[in-house]
Amino acid sequence: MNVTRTYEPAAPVWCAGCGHFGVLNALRAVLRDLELPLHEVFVVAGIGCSGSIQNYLGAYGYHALHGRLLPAAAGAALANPELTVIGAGGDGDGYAIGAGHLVHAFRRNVPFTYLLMNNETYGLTKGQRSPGRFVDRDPGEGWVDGALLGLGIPSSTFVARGYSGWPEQLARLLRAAIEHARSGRGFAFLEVVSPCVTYDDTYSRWRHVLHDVDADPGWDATDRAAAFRGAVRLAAEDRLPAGLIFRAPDARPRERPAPASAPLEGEAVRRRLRELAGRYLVDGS
Amino acid sequence: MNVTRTYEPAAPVWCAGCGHFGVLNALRAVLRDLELPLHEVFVVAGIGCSGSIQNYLGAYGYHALHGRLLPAAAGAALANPELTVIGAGGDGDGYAIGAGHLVHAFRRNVPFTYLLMNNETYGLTKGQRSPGRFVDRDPGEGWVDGALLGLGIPSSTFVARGYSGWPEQLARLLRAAIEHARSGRGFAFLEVVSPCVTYDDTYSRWRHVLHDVDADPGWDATDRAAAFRGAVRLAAEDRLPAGLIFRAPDARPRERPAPASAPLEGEAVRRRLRELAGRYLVDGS
Amino acid sequence: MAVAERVTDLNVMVGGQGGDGSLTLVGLVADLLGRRGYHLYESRDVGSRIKGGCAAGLLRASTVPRGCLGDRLDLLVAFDREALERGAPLLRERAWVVHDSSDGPAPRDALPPGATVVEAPFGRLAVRDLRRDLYKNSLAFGVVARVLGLPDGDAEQALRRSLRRLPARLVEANVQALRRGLEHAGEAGLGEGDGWRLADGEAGRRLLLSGNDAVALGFLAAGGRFFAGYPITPATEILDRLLAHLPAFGGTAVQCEDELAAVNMAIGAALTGVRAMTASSGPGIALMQEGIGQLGSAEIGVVVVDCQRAGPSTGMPTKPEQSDLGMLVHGANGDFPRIVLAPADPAECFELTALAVNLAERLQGPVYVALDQAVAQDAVTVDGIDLDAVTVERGKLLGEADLARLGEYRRYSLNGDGDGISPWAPVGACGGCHLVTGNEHDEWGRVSADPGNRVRMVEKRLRKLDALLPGLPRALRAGDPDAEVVLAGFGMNGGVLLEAADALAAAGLPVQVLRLRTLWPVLGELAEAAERSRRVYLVEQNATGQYARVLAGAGLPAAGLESVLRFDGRPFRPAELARAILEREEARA
Amino acid sequence: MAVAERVTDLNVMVGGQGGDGSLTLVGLVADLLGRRGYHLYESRDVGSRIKGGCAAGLLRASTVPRGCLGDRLDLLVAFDREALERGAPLLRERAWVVHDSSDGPAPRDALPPGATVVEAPFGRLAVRDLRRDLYKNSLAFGVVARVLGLPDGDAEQALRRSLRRLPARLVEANVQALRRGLEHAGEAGLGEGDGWRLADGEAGRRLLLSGNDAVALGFLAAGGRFFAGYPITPATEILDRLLAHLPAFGGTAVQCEDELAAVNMAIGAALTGVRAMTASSGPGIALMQEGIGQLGSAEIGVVVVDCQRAGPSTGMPTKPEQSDLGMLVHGANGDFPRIVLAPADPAECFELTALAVNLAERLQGPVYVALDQAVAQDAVTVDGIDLDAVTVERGKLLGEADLARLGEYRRYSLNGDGDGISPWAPVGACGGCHLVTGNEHDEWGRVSADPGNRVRMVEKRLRKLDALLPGLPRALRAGDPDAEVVLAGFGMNGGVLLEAADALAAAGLPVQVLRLRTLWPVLGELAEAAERSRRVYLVEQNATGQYARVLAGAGLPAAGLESVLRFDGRPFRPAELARAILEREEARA
Ligand SMILES: Cc1ncc(C[n+]2csc(CCOP(=O)(O)OP(=O)(O)O)c2C)c(N)n1
Ligand SMILES: Cc1ncc(C[n+]2csc(CCOP(=O)(O)OP(=O)(O)O)c2C)c(N)n1
Ligand code: SF4
Ligand code: SF4
Ligand SMILES: [Mg+2]
Ligand SMILES: [Mg+2]
Repeated sequence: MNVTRTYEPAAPVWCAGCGHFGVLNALRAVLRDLELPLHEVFVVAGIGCSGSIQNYLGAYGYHALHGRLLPAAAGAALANPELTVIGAGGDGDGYAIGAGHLVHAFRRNVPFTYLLMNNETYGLTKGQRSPGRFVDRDPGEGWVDGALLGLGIPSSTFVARGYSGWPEQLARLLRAAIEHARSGRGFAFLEVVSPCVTYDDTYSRWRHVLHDVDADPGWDATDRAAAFRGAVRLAAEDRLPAGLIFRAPDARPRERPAPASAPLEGEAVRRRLRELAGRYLVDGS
Repeated sequence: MNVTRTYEPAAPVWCAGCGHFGVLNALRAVLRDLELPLHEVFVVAGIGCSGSIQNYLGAYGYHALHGRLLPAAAGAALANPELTVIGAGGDGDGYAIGAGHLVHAFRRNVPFTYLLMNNETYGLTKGQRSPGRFVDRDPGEGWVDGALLGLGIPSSTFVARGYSGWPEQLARLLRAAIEHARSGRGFAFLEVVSPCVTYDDTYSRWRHVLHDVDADPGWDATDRAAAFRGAVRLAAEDRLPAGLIFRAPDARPRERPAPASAPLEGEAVRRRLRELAGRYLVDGS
Repeated sequence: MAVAERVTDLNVMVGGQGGDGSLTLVGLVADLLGRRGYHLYESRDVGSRIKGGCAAGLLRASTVPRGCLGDRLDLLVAFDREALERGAPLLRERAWVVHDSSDGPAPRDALPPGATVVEAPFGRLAVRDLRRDLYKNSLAFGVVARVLGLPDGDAEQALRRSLRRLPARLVEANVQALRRGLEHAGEAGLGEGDGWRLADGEAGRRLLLSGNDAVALGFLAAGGRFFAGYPITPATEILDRLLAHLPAFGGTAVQCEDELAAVNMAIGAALTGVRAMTASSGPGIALMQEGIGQLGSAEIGVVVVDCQRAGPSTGMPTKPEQSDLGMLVHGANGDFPRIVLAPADPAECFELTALAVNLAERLQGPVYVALDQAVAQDAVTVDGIDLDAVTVERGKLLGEADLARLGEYRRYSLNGDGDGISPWAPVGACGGCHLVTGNEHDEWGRVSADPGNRVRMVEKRLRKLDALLPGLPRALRAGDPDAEVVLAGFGMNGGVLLEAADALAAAGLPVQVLRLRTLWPVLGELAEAAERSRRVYLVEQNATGQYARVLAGAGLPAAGLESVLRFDGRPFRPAELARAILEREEARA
Repeated sequence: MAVAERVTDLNVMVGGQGGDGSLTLVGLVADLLGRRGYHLYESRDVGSRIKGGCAAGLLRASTVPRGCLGDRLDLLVAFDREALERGAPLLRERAWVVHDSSDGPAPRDALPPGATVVEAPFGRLAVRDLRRDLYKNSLAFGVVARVLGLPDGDAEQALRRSLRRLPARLVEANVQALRRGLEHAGEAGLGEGDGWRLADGEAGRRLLLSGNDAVALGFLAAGGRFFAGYPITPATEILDRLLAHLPAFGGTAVQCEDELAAVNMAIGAALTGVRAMTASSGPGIALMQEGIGQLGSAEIGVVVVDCQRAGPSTGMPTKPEQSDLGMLVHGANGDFPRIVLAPADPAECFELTALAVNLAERLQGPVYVALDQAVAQDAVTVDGIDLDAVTVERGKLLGEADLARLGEYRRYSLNGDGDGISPWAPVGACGGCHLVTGNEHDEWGRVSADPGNRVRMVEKRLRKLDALLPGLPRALRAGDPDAEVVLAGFGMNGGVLLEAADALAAAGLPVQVLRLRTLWPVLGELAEAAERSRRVYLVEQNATGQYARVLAGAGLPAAGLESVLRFDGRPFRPAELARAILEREEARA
């Protein structure tokens, strides 16, 4: 283990009471529990208040472009499957500008974890409504529910929602998500309700909005359609499911190439190159 | 009615047998049946083989950027609610590069029709797989099912699938979609299975894949969760629902401003401007 | 206490941690001085985070209008050590310093010997006596009001005005804090009527607004009725304002899912004949490049506002820069015409945005309004806004009656007036059905790759700019018209140039000032100035002299043009710029 | 029949409707002549649709290598009237025309009087006797083989080779068609061994590949192991090839959901130390601009291939242009360093792509490889590809052992070797943990807006290019080194310049040829040439002289530089270019 001195994790720049602290605490706890060496952890963050979480851990951190953390994280996970890649960003980042990539992250099911820190607002740009807003939403604007969206992509394998006010469940879900991804089963989506105390302080409301499905014996998290029906029913009562909403029972670890350890040169590479070039020979077969 | 001579609708550039002909025929038939004056119809097309359909009608046509027909169509529909706006594009256009806008079209529910001509391939760029591929899909790639996706956006109001090989149902669905949008109820999504005979000729297969839900008395198109369950069950048998999959029973026509008829100048405008400027007065209120 | 000093040009800085109210305190001072007829220039120096981090409000109040911050601070209110350290180097000899001594007194050696320091543990007092840190602003305001030499009653009124939307309980608590502050000032020997003797301001009904506010107003005034945007610093206020105000004008503003949606929604709206605009900053404008090329190719008029910030990429979101110029002038694939305007203050933001709306429809193409963070977000007093000067010019728009008179209608007609601009019918007009496409097309709008048609269409599109040249805003000139040295610039440097010119003249170097307002197409004003003078200094807020490069690319001989660049995220102060010029001139002498 | 003519440089065009097999027929001729040692240049003239529309295959086969199509056609195979009309003006006096007379005979007056015309109702015969329109190609091939003067057996072998993957039944049907074609030729008086007498070619084991094929190979050879792309004409083949071939090298290629995903996936991969590339054409590159700025700001090395097509916007997807240069050089917000290379043929596509992979990691920033549709998609024979010349240079990459030796590691260290390039650790390396961001940052990668740090970081980034200058590919020179007139260009005009120079020399105007290979940074080769010569003609495939503008922006004096522009979607033929130059020179004389 190298003892090179690297950057000092910074102190969070968040407002006191910001929900994002809960996410950070859970992440710290789970990384500690899993005993992952920090240099094998890669946190890919979005742009937003949420998008500074990578600075507080001491691992490798990348501050992606706004809305592009998913392709960046997928690129890293595909390039080096040994890494524990954790995407983390806001609801503006993931549900607005990043919605297309979210669809395809579910579809492609590349194994990494995505923590979507949903404070229902654009924190860093000072409190505009986000499409992820559920509490006090404008019916004329509709809303995006990442869990329902995930269920609606047939190849999704892990869909969960936590709440920064429920730290114990949150840590459990996060650990399950990271393990799902690390085992190669696929993309693990964990939305965390993480209120913005400055622009949209909804803390007092969530206890009543969230229904803990982990504690609900009637919730079958192995049945996509049942989970969907459960969520639709809750929504009709202005409520949302929290907990492990769905985990595909048939998700299997999948072998993937590891470009990061592929040889760049050498005889074998040469041979393959020559063979390939040979296909263009004018008088070749 | 002006009798100004305008452009001559072109002859389709599609390969003989292309599924897109079925879509064009349905569109022609429905526009004729609805007796809409052509100058009130605005067809916003994508880029792709599909994205030439606007050239064959004689109405107003816009060839949007690849993947951007949805925002362009929404902009037109919001600017002039009198228009009958019909978006039409491919599966590459709508499910790959345009997926983010599709999520938000469902969410925002701006009233216009979207015909997604799904040939499961990138026709114009010569046959790459598209994320909309269902038949012969690569399980490692997953797939996007626009109907399931639409059901997964809580504020969606109209989700249907037709097949260019079933012209009668297709015309019926298209008419229902256009009427849904024209009545101001919202965004009407109609995926049309429209095989590409040149790069992915699946014609022989669809009869067995599609389940006609319009003819299925057990299908409740007013129940989002039931429709979802139905589609998930069909998918488990490698089948897809065709017909009116879901129409929100509570979708109501919504009043919207009409920027296209808002005055640009005049005394009333002046007054409002003066009032607005007054708010910045240093010694104002 | 010091003898009352007469002031006509006041520079105030209030600094602390982000979110602790420094900006509110500056607002109170601005309100007081604005009502006395002072011209105001308000700015912020903040980080890209919501709370914490050093954050300062800056105010210049002067009896004559000044388009920028001044050189030296007259009053520094520092809520913490960092603010003190940042403000200290700018203090003038006889400045006042109001310092929050909660963490100890200010170290005097960093301050000018002639400065008067008032210490008070505002933060501690606020928490101890009033139970909330935020009250420290009202406390400090008491001291500041005394330094300004204003009647205590005026201060209380100002405070009440600023809090009028809060519950009475909170208002009274703040007023109580203000009174404690006044008391404290008294204890420190600063009685009512002590402090400065403020000169009379200029009477006048002025507006205090930011460039972004003015862009929104200009758009509304010019009949803009559709706006699509996505939040981004420092352009967000345009979206905010138009979301609030467009409905009253029968229009619609949309907060989109991203910038791609924004520009493409604007396209959809513009096609129906609704005047449309979008706004963003560098990263968002980069995303819009494909859409902007579409405006060029398909000939669709949309206004695109770029509130530039320090780049590259996410860069420094709250800091000004003028470093998107290469992208605005040369960005997107292929060749197409575009216009880039650069306003320098809110009055011009209003005027040029309104003009841009007209130009976009006349050009049938993209018209950029290029602000920078300072122009966009600094709030400046303007002497009213001239609604009468705004006209609605729709270019070659065809109504249904016009179409009825035509035998046939071709959207991209080549045989127009020779200016390349084809008459256009909005979608929905009876008799105007046509095809619009960003592919190369024939006159009817049908996709075509015919080589002859291609050449005609490219030339037609490029020719369009010529017809619009006469209507493009010319550079403004000031300073000594016969001077051999020209000081040129645009945007945030507008006011700085003028004041630096005064300073240079005073130092024996008369200069001519040329403030550009049309950046593209290049109007040749700088080339002309370069020809007639010994040297042109082109001041830009970027690292590579992007606009100098644009000019050279357009054929301006490089000889005689010298770039003066700044890219540390801070605006030039006039004296800094004057000094830089003097040094260069001396080095050459 | 005409007396056998000896040919050394053959230009063939086969035209019909898209999808009817013209390109297959050209491929057969190419195969036959390639095996005889001819150098080949194969091109397509097609529309952006799958079937229908005029589509032509073009082939030049010559005994010496030629990097472009020739001036005149020796053989035109026209399956319809449109193809005949397109090809006729290019026919040389003694050309052969093979015409499908299904819809009537060719009108002779459009053809040169000396041309020999072979008429046959190929389409009708194919449908009548063989029940499929596509057989007309094999029919026509019979006639063509006789025109070429080749043994019938060779033709049959070539046909069998090209169809080897089809079911035997289809192969035999085609062979039958070929035989019918040979018979028909015989009936028309063209027996075996009649037609041309082909000169011997040059022996050698050559590859026939397109620029896109070569880009993919170059990437693989340089150790590129991650590719992310999205289909777009004319760049799609790079994606196709790498999807097919990367797995065998342990790498991964991804067909992304869009270009934004493509560039950002490449970023994610590159951060882990995997050599990464993306490719697109103008519209997609426009979408990538924000990501490319991120490469500049966060210092991430990724290769970006732009296969340029006619713009603006969607433009003409299948037509070549060099009109993204302004975007490549000046696009995206803010100031950051980048490199733009421009290969002119497949051999160079291989070489420069491999180099770009090294440069990207050495620069830690974006390196563009700028092709155009012609360079990207035209297939050309090259004399093998030099795998030995490819080295893997990883710049200041740190391994874990290196990191272990360091006391501390700062990703954006300023105190490196003074070249602005900081040593970098790939994500995953023990001891190298760091933060990467596109915001302005300090040495550790922590977000910072400190003005002093800002200036240091901007300057550090811009300085990086200097260190790489010596390794950038220099211009290639040809022609008369003492000539007073210089013919300069790049990309698709590479071969044309050489041949036009020969023509000009023959016409009494000796010229020097300068073919640029590094477009940015500007290496000064053109400036030098301009200084030493009377006039430089810079040939570009765009409407506004984009590269001339780039050069002027970089300080090249405009005097003496003249743009020769073409933007109709067609390549220059050598004689056309020579004529254009002669006219200009004469106009000045
Ligand atoms: C392309 C682009 N558009 C817009 C922005 C401005 N921007 C910065 S953060 C942000 C949204 C923040 O909201 P969210 O993702 O929910 O994060 P939060 O701050 O709420 O944690 C936006 C729009 C940007 N940086 N880049
Ligand atoms: C930004 C951008 N990327 C890529 C392309 C190239 N392109 C043209 S059509 C197309 C996809 C066509 O597939 P689809 O949308 O399914 O339509 P189809 O041809 O199958 O009807 C693509 C990728 C483009 N025009 N613009
Ligand atoms: S503004 Fe909201 S989201 Fe941002 S740090 Fe503060 S509380 Fe958290
Ligand atoms: S390629 Fe496929 S999608 Fe395109 S026109 Fe032909 S059959 Fe239709
Ligand atoms: Mg948020
Ligand atoms: Mg398709």
